[in-house]
Amino acid sequence: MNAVRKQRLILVLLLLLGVGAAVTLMLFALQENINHYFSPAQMESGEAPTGQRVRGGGLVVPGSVERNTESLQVSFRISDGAGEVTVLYDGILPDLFVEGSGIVATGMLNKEGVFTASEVLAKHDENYMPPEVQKAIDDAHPGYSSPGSSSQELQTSARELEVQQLESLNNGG
Amino acid sequence: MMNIEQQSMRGGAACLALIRRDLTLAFRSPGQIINPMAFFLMVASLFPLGIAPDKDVLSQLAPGIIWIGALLSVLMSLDSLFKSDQDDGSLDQLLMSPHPLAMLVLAKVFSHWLTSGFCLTVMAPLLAVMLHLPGEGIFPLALTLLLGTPVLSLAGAIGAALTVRIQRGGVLLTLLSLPLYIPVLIFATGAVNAAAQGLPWNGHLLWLCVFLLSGLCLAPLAIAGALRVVSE
Amino acid sequence: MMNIEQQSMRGGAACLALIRRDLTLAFRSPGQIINPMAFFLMVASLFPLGIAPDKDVLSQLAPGIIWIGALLSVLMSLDSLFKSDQDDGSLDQLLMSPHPLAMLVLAKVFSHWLTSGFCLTVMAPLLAVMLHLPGEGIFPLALTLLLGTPVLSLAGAIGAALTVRIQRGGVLLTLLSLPLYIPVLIFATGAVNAAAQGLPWNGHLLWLCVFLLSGLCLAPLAIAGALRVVSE
Amino acid sequence: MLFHNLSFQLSPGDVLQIEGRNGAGKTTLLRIIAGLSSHARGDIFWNDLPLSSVYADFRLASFFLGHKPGVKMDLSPLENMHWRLQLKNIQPVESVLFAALGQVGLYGYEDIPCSHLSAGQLRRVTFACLIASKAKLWILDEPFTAIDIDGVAWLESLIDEHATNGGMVLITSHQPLSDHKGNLRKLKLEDFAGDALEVFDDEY
Amino acid sequence: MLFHNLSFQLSPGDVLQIEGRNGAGKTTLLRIIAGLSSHARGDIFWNDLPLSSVYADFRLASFFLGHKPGVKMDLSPLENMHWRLQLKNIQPVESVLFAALGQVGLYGYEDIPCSHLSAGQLRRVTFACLIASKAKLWILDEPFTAIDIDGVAWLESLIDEHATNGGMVLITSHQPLSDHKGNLRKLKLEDFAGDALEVFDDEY
Amino acid sequence: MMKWTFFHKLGSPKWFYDISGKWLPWLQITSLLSLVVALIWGLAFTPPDYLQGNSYRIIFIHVPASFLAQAIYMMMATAAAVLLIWRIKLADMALKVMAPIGASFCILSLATGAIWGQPTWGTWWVWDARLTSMLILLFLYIGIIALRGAIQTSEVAAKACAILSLVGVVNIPIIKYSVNWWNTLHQGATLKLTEKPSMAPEMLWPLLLAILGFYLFFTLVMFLRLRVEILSREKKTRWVKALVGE
Ligand code: HEM
Ligand SMILES: Nc1ncnc2c1ncn2[C@@H]1O[C@H](COP(=O)(O)OP(=O)(O)OP(=O)(O)O)[C@@H](O)[C@H]1O
Ligand SMILES: Nc1ncnc2c1ncn2[C@@H]1O[C@H](COP(=O)(O)OP(=O)(O)OP(=O)(O)O)[C@@H](O)[C@H]1O
Ligand SMILES: [Mg+2]
Ligand SMILES: [Mg+2]
Repeated sequence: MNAVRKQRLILVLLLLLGVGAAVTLMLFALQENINHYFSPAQMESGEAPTGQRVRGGGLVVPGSVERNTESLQVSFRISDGAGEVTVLYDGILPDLFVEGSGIVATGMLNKEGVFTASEVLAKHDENYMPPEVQKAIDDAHPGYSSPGSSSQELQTSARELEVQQLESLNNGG
Repeated sequence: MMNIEQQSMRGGAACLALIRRDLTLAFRSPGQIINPMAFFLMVASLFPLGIAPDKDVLSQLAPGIIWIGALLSVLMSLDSLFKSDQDDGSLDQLLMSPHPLAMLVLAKVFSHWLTSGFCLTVMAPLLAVMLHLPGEGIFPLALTLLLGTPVLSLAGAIGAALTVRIQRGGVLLTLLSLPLYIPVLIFATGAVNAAAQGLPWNGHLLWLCVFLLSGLCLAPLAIAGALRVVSE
Repeated sequence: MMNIEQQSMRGGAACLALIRRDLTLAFRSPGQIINPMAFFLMVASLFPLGIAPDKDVLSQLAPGIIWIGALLSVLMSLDSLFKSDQDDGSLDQLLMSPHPLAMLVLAKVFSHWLTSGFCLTVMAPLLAVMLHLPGEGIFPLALTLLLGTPVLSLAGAIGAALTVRIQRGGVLLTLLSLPLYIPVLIFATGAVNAAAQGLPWNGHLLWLCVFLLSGLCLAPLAIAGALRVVSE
Repeated sequence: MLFHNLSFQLSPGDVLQIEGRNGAGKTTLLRIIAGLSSHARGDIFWNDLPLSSVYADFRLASFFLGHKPGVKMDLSPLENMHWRLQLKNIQPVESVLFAALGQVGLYGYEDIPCSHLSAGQLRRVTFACLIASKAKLWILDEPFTAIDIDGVAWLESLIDEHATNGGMVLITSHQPLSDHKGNLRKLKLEDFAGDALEVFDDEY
Repeated sequence: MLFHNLSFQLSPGDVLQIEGRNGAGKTTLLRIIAGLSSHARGDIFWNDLPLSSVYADFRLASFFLGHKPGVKMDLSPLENMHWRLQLKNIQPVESVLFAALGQVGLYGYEDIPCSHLSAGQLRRVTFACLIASKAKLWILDEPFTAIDIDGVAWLESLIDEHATNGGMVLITSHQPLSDHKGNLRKLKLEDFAGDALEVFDDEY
Repeated sequence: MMKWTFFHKLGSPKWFYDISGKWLPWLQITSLLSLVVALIWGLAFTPPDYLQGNSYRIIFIHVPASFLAQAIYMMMATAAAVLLIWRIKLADMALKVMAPIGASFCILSLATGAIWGQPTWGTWWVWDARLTSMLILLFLYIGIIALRGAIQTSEVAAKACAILSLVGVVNIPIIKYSVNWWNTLHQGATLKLTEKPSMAPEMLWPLLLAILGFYLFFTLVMFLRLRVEILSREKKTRWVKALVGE
């Protein structure tokens, strides 16, 4: 083989090797939780670090919202079906914040397991439907999770939880 | 006159010669090595001046400030990476070399990194202490810089190659490089912040490794292509 | 051949021609005007990325970030102020002009300011909103930029003149200029911070005026001297 | 379109001088041939193979000297020769380098930074590289620029010698080349001229 | 020390060619005279006054053409002439500019950016400035660089004419200047040579 | 390179000019029609969302704009590859005219997203992965436009921009999959290729129509710009002179 060709071949092989290694590493990297998002269950079980700025999210437990009459302070509980944690927040809540809706909060967890949020954002999933359809689904299929909803467990379990809670509310009332 | 078939290709020797040349040049006008470091130091000290000099706030901002300082410092030194070669005609000689251009530019980028990113990495712990970064954050900071600054050099070199013929290309270079720099910045500061808070940070680190590897493989090709195209 | 004694000196015309030339150059490669602005925008958006993106913190840091962004942006565009002239030999022609060099460089600095500092001033309010600067701070911010950026151009031009013969002078320029920039930065951010908090800020503003006036008077002499000395 | 229908062939021993007024396209032509510019249509062959497929071989065997010297100002002539030759796949040998530097009249300047050399001396450094490079094809764009009278005569004899040894030279120059060995051919670009204000549209 | 004990005088109508091998110090000498370099001891007089006291007058009446063209690549030849002349205290008049550009053979290139010009055309732009500048003293450092044969002849006649009209020319060139009017003097720098490796130590 | 002559003919500006001239009226009608119908349908006649109420209606602009911003970048990258491999002039012209259009859609997506974010999330902007990568896309667009402006020789500018476009492609999968890879505030995909969309049909249809309308509108704008570009670049050729002379 011509010397020039040989050199080129070696380089191409090296390149393929490098790209392969990069892709492998990326597959590993995708497994990691990099934005320090902890579910209420993780917070409850002590998996989440205390005294650090972390993110957490879940579904607002209906009936848990307590507003302070003098200030903007509010406390509520969030849940992912497997665990619950109390959240304290001082500020204006987003419009979509209603009992039963999903939120994402940034803040700190203290030793007592209370999450003091500095920011509360409303999260919603990828489902869009008219209210009457939603109601019909709920009525027809208790425990229903919308067709093909995402793999994110939070959302699926959240939906289940919401339905359960709706039921329990109904039963109680 | 030797027959080409019989000649062996000394690509490695050419790369070494290029690295040696660039390092000699850097050491001959010592400003080149000291300057990025001094710039780094100054950016880091501008912030406490321009922003409230509160110790707690500062220690929270520290990873960001240091990384932004490093980023800008690398960016500024990148401007002349190929332009100085273009100005004196060495670039034409590089392009006329029988060795693969991608290999040669990789050598050039490496020596650029040695004189900028590497020095910054060595210096960073000092700044970290100056800016009250918590002790746990210092090692991760150095590590992210070690993995991240080569990516900055590689990605920036693409921009430098594209702007080599442009008169006042410095700012355009910034514009072209920043999109590629932002992910590095985010993951690196993410890692340091996580580490400073005692959270796991290997996810960020893995991403930086991915960037580095893919940069090492793909950037030289883009740089070489850009140089060939732009040299008219 | 005209007799020299009879000729009137058209210094003003020469300055105008120089300004016109530099502005034409700037407009011809439109990047030159857009780029500092884009750089400014990017620096301003790097911070939220690198630093905790908390709204309250951000609004406190906003004046500092914007001013540091403007400072770096001016600094980066200064590098080529005289170097581009040196590279193509125009600088020799400038030095060979019968008009006072100080006047000519003032013209050059003015057109530099028009294409950098002035544009930044116009753009700053937008960034201020992006970074959640309280409304009361916006006018003072623009005013300090209007008064401060010419000082940055003037002071930086001294450094640019001193480093004009140095190959990779960009970073050295930074080193030389920053000491002169720091007072401007401190007073300007001080003014904006004070205004944002509803405190009086005319003291800071007066200092900025002092800097500007003394810069206008003294810097051209220093720049002209530096150019004469450095051009061997 | 600067020129069209231009075609020529170089064989070992040939010296081809490309002539033309200022702006005729000499530099452009040389840069296209050297592969430094691609604003042209047409084919270039090297050893009967299309150039684009054997660029590395071509570059290995050729040397390009342009308007700019390609020399680092902060390095000494010796150091400059080092990297230039390594890039050309040649292992620099000290004695060869010194011989080449002596030949171009830079004896005693080996270790002075090139920024302290005069315009002519700077160009002589590249000639030293040229000599030491052992390239087969020399592509020289106005090599006589800034060279003094003795230097011009020496350079002419160098080119002659190279051709006699089976090398090829492609040269542009405004000075008439003296043709001692009868291997000089001339190519007048004006004969192939297109409209100079419209550039690079057609094949050459 | 490049040269010492060197002294000469120029009167209207004189053309002084400074000769010397590469590195003899021609460029250095011209830059010293133009006031662009001050690494020398000795006195220069302009109209019998020490140069340092009448720099403005001297600059008003002289034109320096160095190795670099002093032309902005992004501007057209016409625009370049504009600012160059204004700097020289001359009000540019369109017709004069066009005439000068025509004289140097750049007719039709007035509005093309200079970055699109060839090496020789670029130098011709500075000659257009030279012509339009009406300077008395011309300081030309290797003006023939990159100029084609016709151009060289034209430039020689231009210099001749300038001298005949009472101008003064200080020129360095490796090409022998043809002396039509008998006003050419030559100055061999070798005659005043110091040791070229040690620079600028003594008066010249 | 004989086998590519057919391909080159496809990329000939004159051929494109003729064909696009025929398509223009159709494009005008269909894009206008679908856009108007989709927007009126979406904004006025679809039912409100069970959770978001009426604020979700901005979806009919946000989603098509977001899709297009990315799609145009991919088209630019394709054009760039074509330009670099086959040196087809038309690819460069397309590259040039698409960049500003793509940037506009990108700005539109960012703006509508920010407007939408205020009522739903409670903030205009968060630095989450989807949003940040979208901002990077905008920077890439700006960079490409600026680079073209800065290089004077058009052929060089073309290839330089092509390389830059190719480099930036890494960003596209990041935008696309950021919501799956990282737990972001931005929702996941509603429209899925492999599964049934998680959207009620009476909302889905106007959305699909809006997407179609945006694509048609983009094609229309691109064709118009491309035709102008072709004329200005080919103004020296015989066919353009003949065309203009008419
Ligand atoms: C500035 C903020 C925002 C940006 C930059 C942004 C960006 C994007 C992008 C790039 C896409 C295309 C995703 C893809 O190709 O798969 C997209 C889709 C979408 N966005 Fe946003 N978005 C923003 C805010 C929002 C908000 C506030 C909402 C509503 C809560 C929203 C709802 C959607 C929906 C429903 C889709 C369609 C998802 C799909 O079917 O793939 N976006 N957005
Ligand atoms: N900046 C410098 N520092 C020190 N020495 C220098 C410097 N520039 C030039 N020299 C030395 O001065 C001498 C004269 O240089 P100069 O450029 O004046 O020569 P020249 O006569 O113009 O030569 P040429 O014909 O090659 O242009 C050279 O030997 C060179 O080594
Ligand atoms: N970058 C460019 N873009 C467009 N046109 C150019 C460019 N560079 C050169 N030209 C044009 O190409 C023509 C040939 O230029 P070239 O440099 O090849 O001439 P040359 O024969 O080398 O002239 P010289 O003897 O002056 O060196 C010139 O007329 C010039 O206007
Ligand atoms: Mg030429
Ligand atoms: Mg000289």
